[in-house]
Amino acid sequence: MELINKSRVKSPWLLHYDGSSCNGCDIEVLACLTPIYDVERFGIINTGNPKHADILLITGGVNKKAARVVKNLYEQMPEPKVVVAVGVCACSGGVFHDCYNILGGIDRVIPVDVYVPGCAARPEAIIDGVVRALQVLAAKTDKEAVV
Amino acid sequence: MKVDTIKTSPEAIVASAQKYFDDGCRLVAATCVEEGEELRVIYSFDRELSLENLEISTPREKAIPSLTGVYACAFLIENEMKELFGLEIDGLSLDLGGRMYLVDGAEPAPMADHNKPKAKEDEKIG
Amino acid sequence: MVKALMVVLLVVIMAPLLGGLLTGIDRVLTARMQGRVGPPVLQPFYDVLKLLGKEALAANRRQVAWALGYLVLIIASLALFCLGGDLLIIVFTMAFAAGSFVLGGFSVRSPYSHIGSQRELLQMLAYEPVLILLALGVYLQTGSFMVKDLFHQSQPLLASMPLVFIALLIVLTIKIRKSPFDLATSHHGHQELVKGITTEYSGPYLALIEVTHWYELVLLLGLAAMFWTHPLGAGILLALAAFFIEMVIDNICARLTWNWMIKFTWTGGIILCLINLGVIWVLRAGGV
Amino acid sequence: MITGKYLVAVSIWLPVAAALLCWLGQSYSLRNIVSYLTGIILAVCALGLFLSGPFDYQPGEIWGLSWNTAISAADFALLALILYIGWRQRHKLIIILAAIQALLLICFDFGLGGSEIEPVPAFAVDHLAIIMALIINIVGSLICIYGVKYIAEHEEQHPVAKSRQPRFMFWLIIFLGAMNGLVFANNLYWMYFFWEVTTFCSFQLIGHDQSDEAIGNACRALWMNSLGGAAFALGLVILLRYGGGDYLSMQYLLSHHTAAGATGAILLAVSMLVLAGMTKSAQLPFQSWLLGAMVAPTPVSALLHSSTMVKAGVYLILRLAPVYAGTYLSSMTAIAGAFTFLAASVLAISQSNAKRVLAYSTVANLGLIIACAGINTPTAISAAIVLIIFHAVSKGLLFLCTGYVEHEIGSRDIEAMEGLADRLPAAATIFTIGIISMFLPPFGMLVGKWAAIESAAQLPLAAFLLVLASAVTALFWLKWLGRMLEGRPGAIAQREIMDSHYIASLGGLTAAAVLLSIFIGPVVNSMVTPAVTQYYFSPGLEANLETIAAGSGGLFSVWPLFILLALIAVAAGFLYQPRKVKNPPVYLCGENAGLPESTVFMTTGENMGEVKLSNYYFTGFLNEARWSRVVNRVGLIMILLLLGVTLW
Amino acid sequence: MGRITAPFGPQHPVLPEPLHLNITYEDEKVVGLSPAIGYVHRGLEKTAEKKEYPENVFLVERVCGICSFMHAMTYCMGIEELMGIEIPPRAQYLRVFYSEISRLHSHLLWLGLFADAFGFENLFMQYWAAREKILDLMELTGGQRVILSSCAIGGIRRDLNAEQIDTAQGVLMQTEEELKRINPVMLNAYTVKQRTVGKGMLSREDALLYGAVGPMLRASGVAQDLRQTGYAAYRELGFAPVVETDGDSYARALVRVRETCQSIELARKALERLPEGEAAVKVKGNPDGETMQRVEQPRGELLYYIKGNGSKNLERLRIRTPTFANIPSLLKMLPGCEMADVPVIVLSIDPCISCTER
Repeated sequence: MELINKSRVKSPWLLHYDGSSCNGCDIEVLACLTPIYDVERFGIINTGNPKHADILLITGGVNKKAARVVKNLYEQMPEPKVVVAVGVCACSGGVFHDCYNILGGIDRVIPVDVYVPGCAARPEAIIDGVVRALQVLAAKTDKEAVV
Repeated sequence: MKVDTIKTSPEAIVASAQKYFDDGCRLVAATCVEEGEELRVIYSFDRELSLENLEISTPREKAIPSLTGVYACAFLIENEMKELFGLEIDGLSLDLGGRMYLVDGAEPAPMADHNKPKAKEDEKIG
Repeated sequence: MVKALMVVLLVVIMAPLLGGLLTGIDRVLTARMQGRVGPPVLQPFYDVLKLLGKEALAANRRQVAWALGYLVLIIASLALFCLGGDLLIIVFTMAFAAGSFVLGGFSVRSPYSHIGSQRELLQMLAYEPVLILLALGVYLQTGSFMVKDLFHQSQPLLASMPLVFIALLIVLTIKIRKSPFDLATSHHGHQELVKGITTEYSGPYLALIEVTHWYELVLLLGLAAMFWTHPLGAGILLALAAFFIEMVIDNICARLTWNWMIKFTWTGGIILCLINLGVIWVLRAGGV
Repeated sequence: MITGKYLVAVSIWLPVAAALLCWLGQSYSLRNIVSYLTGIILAVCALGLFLSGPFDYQPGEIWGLSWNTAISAADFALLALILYIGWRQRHKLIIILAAIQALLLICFDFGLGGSEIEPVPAFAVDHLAIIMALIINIVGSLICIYGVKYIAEHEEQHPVAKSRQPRFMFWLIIFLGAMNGLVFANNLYWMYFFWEVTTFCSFQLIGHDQSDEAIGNACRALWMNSLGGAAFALGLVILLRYGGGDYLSMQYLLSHHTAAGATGAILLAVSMLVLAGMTKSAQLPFQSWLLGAMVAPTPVSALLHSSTMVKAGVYLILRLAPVYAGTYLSSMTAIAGAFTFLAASVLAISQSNAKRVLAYSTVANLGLIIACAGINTPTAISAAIVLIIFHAVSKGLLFLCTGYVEHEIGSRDIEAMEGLADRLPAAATIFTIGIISMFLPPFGMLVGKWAAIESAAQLPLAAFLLVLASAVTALFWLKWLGRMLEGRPGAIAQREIMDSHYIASLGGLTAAAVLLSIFIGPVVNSMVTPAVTQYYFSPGLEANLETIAAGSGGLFSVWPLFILLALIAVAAGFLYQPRKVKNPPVYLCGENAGLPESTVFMTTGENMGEVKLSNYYFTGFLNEARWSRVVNRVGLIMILLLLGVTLW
Repeated sequence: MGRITAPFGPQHPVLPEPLHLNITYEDEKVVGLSPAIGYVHRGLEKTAEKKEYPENVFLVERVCGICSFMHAMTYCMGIEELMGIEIPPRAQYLRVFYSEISRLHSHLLWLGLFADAFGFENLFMQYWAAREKILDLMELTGGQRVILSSCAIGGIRRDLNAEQIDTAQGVLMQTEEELKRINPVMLNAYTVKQRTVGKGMLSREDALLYGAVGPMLRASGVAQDLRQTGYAAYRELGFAPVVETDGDSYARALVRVRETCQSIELARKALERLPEGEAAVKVKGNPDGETMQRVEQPRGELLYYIKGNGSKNLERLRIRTPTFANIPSLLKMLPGCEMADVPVIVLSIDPCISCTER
C-alpha cells in the first residue's frame, strides 16, 4: 500500500482538455512536454484518455457546450483524481467572464482542486500546479485510507 | 467613413454572387449588422487582393436566399448569421438548425439586440 | 520436472523485472534522443504500481478475462521458450495470447478499442508468417524445432540466417509497438485511435496489460538472442543491440498506416525470409 | 469377426430403414424418436467397431444374385435417375457427365473383364475406416437429432403447403448409411456406388427449399460431383484395364505399392481418384458447389461439412496416400492443397455471411488435410487424420450453433451477431469454444496444423503456403468472434432457453471438442497411430507420433495449457467482481449523451448519434468474384499439372 | 458491408483543440462526415460591443493565443483608419517584426503538431525546442511568452532598444541554422512523405469554391498573400508570396516551411532597416464609421469589420478568422481518406478553433 501511494505521486498521468480557451494556455501545456520543460522528468505523461488519467488539466473557461464534455471526461476518470484549472479563464472565466456563452470557471461544472493563474499561464506555473495537485492527490488517498 | 458597397436586393444576390464566382473571385465573408428593424448583410468578395462588397437589407423575419449553391463555403457563414442574428436563410446545403454554437435551451439570436430591451437595461445597471 | 518448475518460477518473477527495467531504459534513451532528460529508469514500475492502486473500471467480465488470458498465455510462451520448447508451439501460443488481447479489445462496444482490435489483427497477419518462417528456418538449419537444440549448434544462427534476423527486427517493431508500426494501442500518445485496444482498460486491468508487455518484450528479445547461442552473452548483446535499433527506428520514423505495414511485411519481410530459407535449403541439398 | 460383420450391416442398413420410417411415418414425434434411437445405435455400432478392430467382410448373395450384380444394377439405376434430373432441369452438363459415367460403367461391366473379375472383399474395415465411422455415426447422428427440431422450426418460418420435413429427414439419415458404406468399402466399385449415392443425397438436400437459387445450386453441386464421379469411373476402368481385377481392392492396391509408389497406368488411375476426391472436397476450382450449398437448411451444411460428403473426398485421397507416396503426384497434391488452404482462407476474410465464412474455412481446412496427404510422411498423415477428427467435431459444432443463432436472431450475418454474448450467452460461449478450437492451442486442430507445418518443412513451397494461410486464418476467426463478444458496459446477460435437441447436439459436440483435445494423447495412440502404422513403416515414426501424443519431446503437452485456460476463467471471476467494479460508459471523446445506452453521443446540430461498429471486410481490395476467378484459374492449372505430372 | 460510426473529438489526443467530427468509416475509409463546432464559442464579438474601444485591444488578443499579435494589429489598424491616425514608421517596421516572429512561432508550433499527427514524436520535440527560442525572444521584447500585448492603437506599446535588437538578430540567425537541420526531415524523410504526399488533395478550383485562405490556398497554387497589399511596412521590405501547386498536405507543409524562412528574413530585414523615432502616437477621440481590415495571419486572411458610432463603444465588431474560412474545405478533403489520415488532413489546415468560434 505504502509503495502504491508513493508511486502515485511519481506517476501522474494527465488528461488535457481545452475548455473555451484562447489557445494561449493550451500551447503552454503542450510546451511543458517539450525539451525545455520536459515534464516526463516527473513521470508525467499526457495520455489523452480519461480512463487512464489521474489529473484533469483544463484550460479556458467553460461554455455551455463544453460543460457537457468536461463533466463526461471527469466522470470517466477513475478515482483518485484531481482537477487543475490552468489559466485565469479556467479559474474564473477571465476576460470572457461576461460573454453570453460562457458559464465561468471550471468550478462551475466540476470540483477544482488546484487553480493556476496567468494569462497565459507559464509552463513553470503549470508544472507547479501539477506538483500541488499531486499533494492533493496524496492527501485524498490518505483520507480514503483512514476511512 | 463607410465601407464601399454595391447595394442589391436579396432576390438578386445569388445571381450577383454567381458572377463573382465566374470571375474567379473568392467569397471572403458575409457580415451581418443589425440596423434597427432591419438586418444588413455585407458580402465581401476578393478580386486580386481588393475587396468588393455587395450589400442587402432585409426585414428580420424575411428569409434571404443561400449562397451555398454558388460558394460551398458559405454554409458556415450563413449558419452563423442564422444562429447569432436570427436571420432566416433559404436553401442552406447543411443546416445546423441554429445549433452550431449554442446548446438547446440557450437564448436565441444572442448577437441581436433588437426586441430585447430587457437585456439592455440589465447591462446598463451592470 | 522440479527443474522445469524452478525455471518457470524464475521466469515468472524475473521477466517482468527485466522487462520493466528495459522499458524504463527505453523511455530514458528515447527522451535523450529527443533532447529531453526523460523519466527515472524505474518509471515503468511506478506507473504500474500506481495503476494497481487506482479504481477498477471495466465493461464486463469478458474484458478482464481476455486481458488476463493475454498475460497468462504470454507467460506460458515465455516459459516454453525458457524450457527450450518447440518454436512453432511458442509462436502459436503467442498467437493465442495476441488473440486474447484482441478479444479483450472487442469485448467492449467502444469504437476506439474495436478499431484497435481490428488493427491488432492486421498486425498479427503481418508478423505471424515471419515468425513461423523463422521457426522453419531454425528447423532447416538445425533439423529440429526445439529451442534447446540450438545450444548444440557450434555456429551462431545469425551467420546462416542474417536476413531472417532482419525480418525479425521488423516483427519486433510491430510487437513492441514502435513507430512506424505503433498502430493498435498507441504506445505513444496523440494518435487517431486514442489508446486503441487499451482505451477501455483502466487501473489494475491496465497494469495487467503493461506487465504483459514487459513479459512480451523479454520473450521477443529472447527470440533475438536465440540467433547467437554460443556464448549466450553474445546473444544477449545481440538482443540489446536489436532493442537499441528499435529505439532508433522509433525516433526516426513517422507512424505509417496498416496498408503499408501489410504490404511491407508481406513483401519485404517474407521475401527476406524466403531468400534466406531458400539459400539454406539449396546449400543443404547441395551439401547432402 | 462375426460381430463386426453385423455392425457393418447395421451401420449401412439401419439408416436406410430409419430414413424410410421417417418418410412414411410423417409424424414429428416419430422422427424424433427415430433420430435419437438411430443415433444411439449407430454410435454404439461405431464404438463396437472401434473395440473389435480391423477385419474384412464379403457379404453373401441376395435372392440368388451376387451383391456385385445388385450394386451394378443400382449404379445404373442411380445414373438413370441423375440423367432424368438433368433432362428435367435442362442442365446439359449433368446429362453429359451422367452419360459419360454410364458409358464408362458399361465399359467396366461388359467391355472389360466382365464376369472374369475376381471378386474382391467388398468391405475392409481398417483403422482409418473405423475413425471415419466414429465421426460419421457420432457427429452425424447428433446433427440428425438437431435436424429434427431445426427443420420443424424452419418450416414454421418458411411455411410450405405440404410438409417437407419427412423428406428432409429421409435424405439426412440415409446420408449416414451411404457414408458408412463408402468408408467401409474395399471394393472400389462398391465405393463408387456409395460415392454416387452421397452425391445424389447432397443434391436432394441442397435443393430442399425448392427456391430457384436452391435448385440452381443443387444442380451445380450435382454436375461438379458428377465430374468427380466420372473421374472415379475412369479411374476404375483404367485400373481394371491395366491392372486387373485385383486392383479393384483397396487393400491390394495399398499393400502392393507401399514402398516405392505406384507407376504408370496405376498412378494415372490413382490420380483420377485423387481428382474425384478433390471435387468432392470442394477444392479449388470446385469450391463453388460447397459455397452454393449454403442455401440449404443449416443441418445439411453441418452434415456436408463435418462428417459426410466433403470428408469422403479427403478420405479417399488420404486412403490412397501410400500408393502415390514419393511421386510427383504426391508433391503436386500437397501444393494444390496448400494453395487451396491459402486462397480459401483469404476469401473467407471478405465474407460477412457466417455460413460462407464457415464454408470457406472448410475448403481451407480440407486443403490443409490434402496437403498433409500429399506431404505423405507418417507425421503428415497422422496430422491429416487428427485434422479430420477435430475438424468434423468443431465444424459441426459451429454450423449447428450458427443455425441455432439464426433461428433466434433471424440472421446469419456476422454483423447481426454483435453483442451475442449478452443476448445469447450460451450460444456465444459455444461459439467461443468452437472458434478457438478451430485454430488455437491447445485444441486438436492446432495440434494437427502444428504437425502439418513441422512435416511440411520437407517441402518448402507447401510449407510456405501453409505458413501464410495459417496467419490469415486467425484474422477471419478472431474478427468474427470479436463481434459476438462485444458488450455495452455493465450490460447484464439475458437468460437463454435452449431446446433439448439443441442442448443434446450442441452440448455433445462442445464436450467432444474439449474432451477430445484434452485427451488427444490417448486419441492419437489408440486411433491415429494404428491407422498410420498400418501402411507406413519408416524409422523414426514412433518418435514422431509420440510428439503429438504426449508432447514430451516437443515440450508441448496440452494439459498445462488447459489448466491455464481454466485458471484464467476462474481468476477472472476474482479479478472482476461486479459489485466492486464500476462500468462507466465507453470513451466517446467526451460527447457521451448520458443515456443508459452508453454508446449514444451528441453530434452535429446537438442531435444524438449512435456508435455503429463493423468488422473490416476489405471489400475494395478483396473482391470475392474477382479473386475467385483468379484463384480458380490457378486451381485449375494445379489440377492440370497434377494430372500432367502423372502422365509424365 | 458494415460501417463504423464514431465521434472524432471534441476531446481527442490528436486534437489540441475541440473540434467534433462525426465520421462514418468503411473498413478504415472515411465515407461519411458531419462536423460540429461550438465548444469554444464565447460570444466575444458581443462582449466587444460592451467594452470601450481601447480595452478591446486586449480582448481581441484573446481571440486566439497563438496569433494574438495579428488580431491586435488588425484591430488597431481598423481603429486608426476610422480615426485617421497616421502611425510612425518605426511602429510600422516593429509591427512587421512582431508579425513575423508571431508567424514563425505559429508555423513552428504547427510543424510540431503536424509531425505529432502522423506519429513522429521526435520531430515534434525538435520543432518545439526550436520554437522555445522564439518564445524567449517574445518574452524578452514584449514581457510575455504567448500573449504579447505589444500592439496598441497608435503604434507599438514598448519600443525595442539596441541590445534587444541585437539579441533578436542573434536568435533569428540561430533559429535559421536550427531549421536548416530539422526541415530536411519534414520535407525528405520517406515515412513522412508516405503520410503527407497526396493526402487531402484540394485542387485550385476547389480551394476557391470552398473559400480556402492562407497557406491552404497558396499550396493549391493561388498566389495570394495579403502582405502583397503592403500594409505596415511590407511594401518597403519587399514581398513575394510562397506558392506550391500540388494542393496536398505535403505542399501545405512545404509552404509553411518556406514561410518560416521567409519570416526570419523579413523580421531580420525589418530590424535592420528599423527607422529611428517614436514607436507610438497619442490617441484622442472616438472612432466613427465603418471599415474592413484584412491582414495575413499565419493561418491566412484575417478580416475585421469595425463599426463605430462616435462613442467609446463600438456598434459592431466582426471577426472573420482564417480557420473559419478553411474548415469547409475539410468536408471536401476528408471523405475517401483513410482513418489514419484524418488527423493529418485536419491539422493540415492548421485549425485554430478558438479563432473560428470567438
